[in-house]
Amino acid sequence: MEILLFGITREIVGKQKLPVPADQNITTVKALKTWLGQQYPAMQSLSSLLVAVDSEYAQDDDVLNGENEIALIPPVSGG
Amino acid sequence: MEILLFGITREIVGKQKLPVPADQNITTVKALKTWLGQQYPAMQSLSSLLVAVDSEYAQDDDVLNGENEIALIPPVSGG
Amino acid sequence: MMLIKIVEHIDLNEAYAHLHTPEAGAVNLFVGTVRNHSKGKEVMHLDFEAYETMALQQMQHVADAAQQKFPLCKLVMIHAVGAKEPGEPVVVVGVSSAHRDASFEACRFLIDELKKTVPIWKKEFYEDNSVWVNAHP
Amino acid sequence: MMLIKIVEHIDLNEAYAHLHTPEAGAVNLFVGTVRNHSKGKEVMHLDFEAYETMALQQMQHVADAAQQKFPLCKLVMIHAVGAKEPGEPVVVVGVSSAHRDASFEACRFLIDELKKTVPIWKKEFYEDNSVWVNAHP
Repeated sequence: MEILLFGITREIVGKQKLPVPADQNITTVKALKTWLGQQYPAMQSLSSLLVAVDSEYAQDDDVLNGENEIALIPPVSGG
Repeated sequence: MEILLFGITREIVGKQKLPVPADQNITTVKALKTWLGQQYPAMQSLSSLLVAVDSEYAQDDDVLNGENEIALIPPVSGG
Repeated sequence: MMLIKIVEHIDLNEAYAHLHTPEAGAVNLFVGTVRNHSKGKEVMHLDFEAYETMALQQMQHVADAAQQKFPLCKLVMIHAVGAKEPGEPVVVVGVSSAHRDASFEACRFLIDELKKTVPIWKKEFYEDNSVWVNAHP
Repeated sequence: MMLIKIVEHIDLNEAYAHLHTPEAGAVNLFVGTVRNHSKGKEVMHLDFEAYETMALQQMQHVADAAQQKFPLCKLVMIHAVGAKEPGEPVVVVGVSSAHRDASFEACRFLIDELKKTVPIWKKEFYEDNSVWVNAHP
């Protein structure tokens, strides 16, 4: 599984795509956020951190799999 | 004294400027309106009829004299 | 700061160019255009007539009031006169401001007040007759 | 009916041309521009980044919601990405409608919702540092 990164999350991680090791056994949005917070403590200080699955905002309980496009959405500031 | 006419008042009177005969002794906005209503009954059917003196809306009691620019303002519909 | 005028033809770019300033974060523009229908009848064309000196003075009053009421950077009010076809712009009002709240509220204020007080008259021409808009109850 | 896109440079004329229709009597356009000051600091330039596929999809959701809520003729949402200087437009949203009430309300709705949900990020560059806007509490 690979996570698309944008804005400040791209800078925190230092690349545009973050591979999630299969042995982490991450299957939900919530589990992904917990793992990210451990790997990259700077993510915990953001105002918010959402996850998008196939271009739609996902809920904590939503299931993740390798077939969808998954992205981190830090606080938006367009407009 | 001469009154500038616009829009439907110009069409009712049939000209762009209406001379007010001096012998009518019209000295206020109210007197002007009364005289106009008698001369041109069609003016009485308008939604409103205001008088402007030197490009500002005038009140019924305001005094008119030949030194100011006087105009009839039928209901506006710009914008 | 303020661009206020009466013209034959509206130029949206002129309006936007006037409002443009690096101090502003928000620009709101309202354009009033000729509708092809009015009260169920097809409008062939329209004619706008202004009492120009008074219209400019009243537009200035509206602009001054907006300037007092809202924190604005720049302001524009342009009204067209003469013959107009359906679709053509007849008025553009707009403002620029630091934030968007003021831009929406001030722009709305400008067009609402313009419609109430500025001596400009619209005649609509239908297939079989013509009417001075608002003239009668 | 709807023009929704992400571009390098905003073209106001394209937005207005899209909204133009003889059915409409009112056009409202909001342009968001780069301010030269933010929280008391001078902004040298900005950089806008979009998650483009998602941003377009979320803009479409906002447009659909506006279309449901208000009686609109046409609608436009254009956001710019890349490096921007103070004064440059970064977003334009707008609608045309029969009457002005709907045009103001719908245009306001478009920009408010866009700012809440569309995945686009702004980085402000000051003389001595840079900040992703809104990122931290």
